[in-house]
Amino acid sequence: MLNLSRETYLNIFISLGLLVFPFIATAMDEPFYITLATRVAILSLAAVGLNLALGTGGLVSFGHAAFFGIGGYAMGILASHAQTYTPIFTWPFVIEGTNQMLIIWLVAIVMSGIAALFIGLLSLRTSGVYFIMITLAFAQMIYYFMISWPTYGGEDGLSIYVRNQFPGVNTLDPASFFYICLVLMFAGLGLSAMIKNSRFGAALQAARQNEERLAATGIRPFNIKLTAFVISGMITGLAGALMADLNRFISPSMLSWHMSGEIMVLVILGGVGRLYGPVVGALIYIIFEFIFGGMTDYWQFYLGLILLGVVLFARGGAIGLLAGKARHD
Amino acid sequence: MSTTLLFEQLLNGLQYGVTLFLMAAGLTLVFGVMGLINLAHGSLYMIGAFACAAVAAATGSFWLGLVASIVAAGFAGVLIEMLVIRRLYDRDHLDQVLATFALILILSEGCRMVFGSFPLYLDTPDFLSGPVTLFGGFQYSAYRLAIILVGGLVALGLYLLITKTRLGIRIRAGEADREMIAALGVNIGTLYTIVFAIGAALAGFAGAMMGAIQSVQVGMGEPVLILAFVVIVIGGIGSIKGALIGSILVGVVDTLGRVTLPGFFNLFMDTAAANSVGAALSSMSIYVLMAIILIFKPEGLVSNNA
Amino acid sequence: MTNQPILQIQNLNKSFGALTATDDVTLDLKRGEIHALIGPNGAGKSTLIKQICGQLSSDSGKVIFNGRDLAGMDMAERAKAGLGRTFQVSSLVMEFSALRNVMLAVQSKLGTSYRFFKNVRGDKSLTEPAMAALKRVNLEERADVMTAELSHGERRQLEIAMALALDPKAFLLDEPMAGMGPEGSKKLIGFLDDLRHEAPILLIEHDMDAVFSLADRISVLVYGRVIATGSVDDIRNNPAVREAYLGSAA
Amino acid sequence: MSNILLSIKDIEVFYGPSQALFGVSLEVKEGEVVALMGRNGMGKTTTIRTLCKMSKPTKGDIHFDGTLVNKMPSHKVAKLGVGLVPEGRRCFANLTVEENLVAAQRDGEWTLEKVYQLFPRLEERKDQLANTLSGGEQQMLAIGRALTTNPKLLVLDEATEGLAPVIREEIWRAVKALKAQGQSILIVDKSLSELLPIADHCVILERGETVWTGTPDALTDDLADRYLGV
Amino acid sequence: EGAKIGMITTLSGGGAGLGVDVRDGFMLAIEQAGRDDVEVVIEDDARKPDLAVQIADKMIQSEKVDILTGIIWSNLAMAVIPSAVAQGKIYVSPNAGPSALAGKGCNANYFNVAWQNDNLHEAMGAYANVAEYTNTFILAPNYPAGQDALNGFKREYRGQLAGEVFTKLGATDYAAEIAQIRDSGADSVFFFLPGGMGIAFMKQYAASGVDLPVMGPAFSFDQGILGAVGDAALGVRNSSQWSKDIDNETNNAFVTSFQEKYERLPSLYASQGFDAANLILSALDKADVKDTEAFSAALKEADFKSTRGDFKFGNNNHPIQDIYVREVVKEGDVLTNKILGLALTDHQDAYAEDCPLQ
Ligand SMILES: Nc1ncnc2c1ncn2[C@@H]1O[C@H](COP(=O)(O)OP(=O)(O)OP(=O)(O)O)[C@@H](O)[C@H]1O
Ligand SMILES: Nc1ncnc2c1ncn2[C@@H]1O[C@H](COP(=O)(O)OP(=O)(O)OP(=O)(O)O)[C@@H](O)[C@H]1O
Ligand SMILES: CC(C)C[C@H](N)C(=O)O
Ligand SMILES: [Mg+2]
Ligand SMILES: [Mg+2]
Repeated sequence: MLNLSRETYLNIFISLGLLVFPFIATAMDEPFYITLATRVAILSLAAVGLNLALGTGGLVSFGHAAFFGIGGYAMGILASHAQTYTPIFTWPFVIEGTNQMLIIWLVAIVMSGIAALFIGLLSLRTSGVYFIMITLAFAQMIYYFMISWPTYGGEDGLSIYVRNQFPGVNTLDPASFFYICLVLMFAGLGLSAMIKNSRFGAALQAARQNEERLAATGIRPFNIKLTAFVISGMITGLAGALMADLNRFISPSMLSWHMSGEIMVLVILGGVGRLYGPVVGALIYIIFEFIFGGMTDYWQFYLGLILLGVVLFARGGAIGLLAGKARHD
Repeated sequence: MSTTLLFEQLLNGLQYGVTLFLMAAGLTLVFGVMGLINLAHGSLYMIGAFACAAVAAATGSFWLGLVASIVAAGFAGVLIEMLVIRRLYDRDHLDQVLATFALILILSEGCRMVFGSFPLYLDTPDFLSGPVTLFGGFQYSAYRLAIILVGGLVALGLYLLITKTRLGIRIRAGEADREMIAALGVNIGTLYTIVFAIGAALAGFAGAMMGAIQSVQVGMGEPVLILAFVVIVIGGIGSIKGALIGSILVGVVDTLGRVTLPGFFNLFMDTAAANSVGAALSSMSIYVLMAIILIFKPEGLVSNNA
Repeated sequence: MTNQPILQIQNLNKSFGALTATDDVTLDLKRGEIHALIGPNGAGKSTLIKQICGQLSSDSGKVIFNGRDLAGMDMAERAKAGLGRTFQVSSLVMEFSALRNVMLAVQSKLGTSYRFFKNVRGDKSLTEPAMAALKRVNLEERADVMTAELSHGERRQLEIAMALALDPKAFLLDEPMAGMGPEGSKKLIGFLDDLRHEAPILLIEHDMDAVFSLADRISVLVYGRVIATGSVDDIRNNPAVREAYLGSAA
Repeated sequence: MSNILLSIKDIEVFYGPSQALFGVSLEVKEGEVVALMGRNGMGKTTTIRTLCKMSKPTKGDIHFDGTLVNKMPSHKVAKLGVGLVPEGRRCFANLTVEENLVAAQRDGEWTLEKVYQLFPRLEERKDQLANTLSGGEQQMLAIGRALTTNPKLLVLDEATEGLAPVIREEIWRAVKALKAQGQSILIVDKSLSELLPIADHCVILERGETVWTGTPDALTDDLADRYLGV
Repeated sequence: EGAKIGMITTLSGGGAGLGVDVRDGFMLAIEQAGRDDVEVVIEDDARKPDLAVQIADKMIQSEKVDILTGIIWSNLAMAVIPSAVAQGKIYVSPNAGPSALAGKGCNANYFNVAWQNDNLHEAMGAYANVAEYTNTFILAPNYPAGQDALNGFKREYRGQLAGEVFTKLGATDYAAEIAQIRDSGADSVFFFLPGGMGIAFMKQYAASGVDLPVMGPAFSFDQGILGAVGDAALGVRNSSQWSKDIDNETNNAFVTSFQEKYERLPSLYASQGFDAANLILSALDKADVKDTEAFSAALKEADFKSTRGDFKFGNNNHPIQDIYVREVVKEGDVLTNKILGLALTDHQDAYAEDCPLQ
């Protein structure tokens, strides 16, 4: 008999639920539910990225919208050039746009990784609240930069009229695109689970709790944290590219502090540092928005009450409520 | 730029800074002392403005409105502290972020339920509503000048309160070790409620003062909140002096950026493009300022208490 | 060759504003010895340790370790170079079990902190050496207890276990006896007595029973200056030291 | 016969799910010095934390100065007259020495001047921030800080830890002087040679339980070996 | 035949007043029509483009609406409309009219019942010439409608510019801009600042002691703004395609019934909402909404009674209409606008010729 914790059962249940969801939605003749589920998967992935930095590494980044947005713009820029058949630049060599998801993802991951490296290098000199704020600062800079850059729509954003392509899959079919996103979400979850239990993960958790000790044992906390921050940014960047593809629209609001806050709320709502915390957070948020948003103008009032209830009475987020305290080794 | 323009812009920056200071002071106290990230601080600003507008409309007196703003925001602060915040002190920052984010939603939407979505009317008192002539015929809004003076007085008062009184010492002691100061016989619960209420009242006061020159509407606190955070981080968390320096720095940089950058870009761009690039970059400027300060002084400008 | 000191501290200085915490300190640590560093509270002993292991930067002076000048190296690099230290106030990873704290030191020693995939739990190359280190400080029974739940004294033991697991070339121990009960102190004395043969120890301690029974040499720091270095007897009988530090403990 | 100042009866305490105290009892009479002893991790600090209401007992009673304090918050117990010098000092890091001393000051004979007399070192450093003090200086500060609350019962948890012998002597001298003035004291310390001569009573804990109570003379080598390992 | 209409509009935040007015005007018309086969679903976009995009998706996929409407802000419009019409939905704009959708980007399924963004500003530019201003300082928020606004003004205005400034959308403090105005040597100020922005600007302007005449589109002086600004707005000139004192049957009935129902005066936004609903209703009488082509043809006929009197669509599905100059006056205790005269007659926007539609 396997000795699985309640949390594991919960995780399995959610995963299966998501896997069969398109069939349910189709049976109910509600294709829009698939779009909602896709949004859950994408936001989850974004939050999985943040959770690695924030939950495991204690790096409370209030600027992850930067990576989310960079991922989004990677898609927007490449696809818009592909859409108009104009190269992105021609000098010193020619770079063309593309509508291939695989290439877009790669670019999104690389670009957000580079941004995370740069932001991390400068930000990780600070800690605590100062870190929160300096990451916010960098995200805001990128936000305002995109606003001021008219080539890609400035403040108004950029519409892409058709979804990008994935070899062998009809991405315009909502269910197919959903499964693409879901697979990536699972990949993100798997990766972050492995990292957490690895030697790197041990060092990262130690860096969160006691940097001085980590340094005194001979591991440089800065490098550990920077690595984690970059991986985290790359995951969130990928999610950004997917989100752009889902909406077929990108704008600087993907880069705004509201977005950073929202990703963070998802993580905390679900349960910081819990593997499925981001997924549960995204599920609750989207379901709530959908159900109550339709019922009352003041739905955010009730959302506020629920969030408050979760914090006050469910320590460790919704997962903490459903599956009990995190197990420490 | 002519010197009178420069001077006027400096005054504007100063006035903006002083307003930010009123917000930032409460935030930095609550944050520094109780270790609490209070995102709902902006909502208290909004509550102050609404209270002032409502009372001023009912009684016709701006001054009563101003008193109401302090009372209402302070009272809301006490209530919030006792019902919610109190349970969050020993939680980590993230729970606080989520809870106070929830409070924003509740307070904003609650306010909208009560007052509706339209901006409220709030006018400055008559004798401050016009311009004053300073020197050499230079005119400036009397009301803004009054804000600068009042803000300066509040800053001084707060500084003395925190550094020179036993209350201030205890507040800071609680900042270092809450459990220990309680074990020495100080009622930390009440102390925190007081601090929170002071912060809330200051925010409400700021909201009322600004409400009279801007507009009173739901969500008005949020942009100010983010800037107030920028301010306290630049200044060094928990430091009243830092908050003051940070506020004025942010106020002046923001104001000057807004007027000089578009002109600068206009030198080599057409007006519309220069305007939009300049405007965006000037919004960026305070974040650049913050990043630079934190890179060189990771604990802010004034890194310990006072 | 063997008697070439492993650690040489040359003219080290550190001031905090107007206060000179360490003032032109020169001393060394030879292989196989315990060199005790004593002195009144606030004399600068911990400051010196921090300077040696890179937690504080020095105003001037040199630290030469194992033939290498440590200038420009940060704390982690110096730890890797073989300086194993304990903190005066325990500094541990509180949400890790005792064992995982020590495993961290083991993985650092193995230089494998950038492995992302293998699960550390049940990874024998980490757990076995870590367990061994815990055993040496008699903490093996508490291996799976979270550090936050350990008592003060147990945390002190864990500090030492972590230093051991690094297998350092020299130990810098800042008041290891502090917080250990009488029994614990006794055991620790016996343990350090043997440990010096694995790697020499620079020992800060206010427990004079421990210092007098363990030290090969003693240096006395007062107001940041080394006022005397010598054998146990030299120091015990040094009137300046008696007055500044020992009192009737001599 | 003097009054009972503190009486702890059969308290049990948990840290989360794990139980730390299983039945600790002790008494301190007015003017008495009581030594609380036991090996590492046996529950001495937890007993003290519970007395100061930093931890809550799930069972048992604590009476201080005639009042049942089980349900009282920390600060009220302190105001009744419990002055704590905690394990690990816990000075207010961001306050100066002098601010630390006045933060919780209450009227009584222990004034700032008297504390400075007891520890001249503190006066020298009175404007320095506490987090930059050396360990020993911090220890003095912690004692001074407890004294300025003018407690009826002074509680010292490892107050001489990490102190230089001369200072330690000073502190023991101070403790003796306090005792001579009739100050009641509950004390945890590992150096028995200094502790036993001034203690009126000893209480020994093992695994969270009171296992022995008696006068220092009654503490035979045998008992000491069994419970304290010396 | 019945229809399902999805309204995405701004009901919270700084721009909420506008959305509320559009919604109320729209619903008033639906109610008056008394049809129970027309269903309207309304959602708040909070002035966030990404939110608007998501709501549009939901309305199209889940609510399966036939017609979309309601968007106030051009930046949101640009995010939603192109993809909605590409999916074969009809979009009827009661407000936002960005230039990008009026020229080359026009679409047979996209109609604007209000105006093309530039229109009112063009009228004000024309008025500035009449008023003989020669050195005007112009000001607008930095977003598509703001750029359209200044372009519109400059298109007609013949004098010089004392300064041209873009502010942040949603900004509430204009001290810096007012200082620039003071220093610029201008003889007049033109500003486009809708909603809360306009309130803040006017109050601060009044307190600053700068006493140059100000003018602007009706957006800067609508009914919602006037009350908050107070007497400082008295006498200010502004341009509008609608005013409550336009004297025709539809309008009089509209103003009375709106006031009765909502206990406040209608603004131009309310009239636009009202007109949008009536336009849709008129087309529903003629064609099946599922037959997109027939339905858009029916819309294009604009066979409804507009509150503005004459109303027709140009080739690009934007109005060709009269634009008035109004003055802020006091009626009893209430500040409101009164028509002074016509600024532009049968005016069509400048982008229409680029539009391939007939
Ligand atoms: N960061 C700092 N800023 C200012 N002064 C400091 C700082 N750190 C230490 N000091 C001062 O330097 C002196 C030496 O401190 P240190 O901690 O090295 O003493 P120590 O010898 O270890 O004492 P103890 O035996 O009590 O631990 C003390 O007077 C202390 O107050
Ligand atoms: N915060 C805590 N959480 C969980 N368990 C704890 C905590 N603090 C102490 N304990 C446990 O409670 C028991 C008693 O600890 P306590 O600190 O009271 O011992 P002590 O007698 O003071 O020991 P020492 O002499 O080492 O200070 C120990 O088993 C310890 O592991
Ligand atoms: C005038 C407004 C209120 C809005 C503007 N027409 C826009 O498109 O954004
Ligand atoms: Mg020390
Ligand atoms: Mg203890």
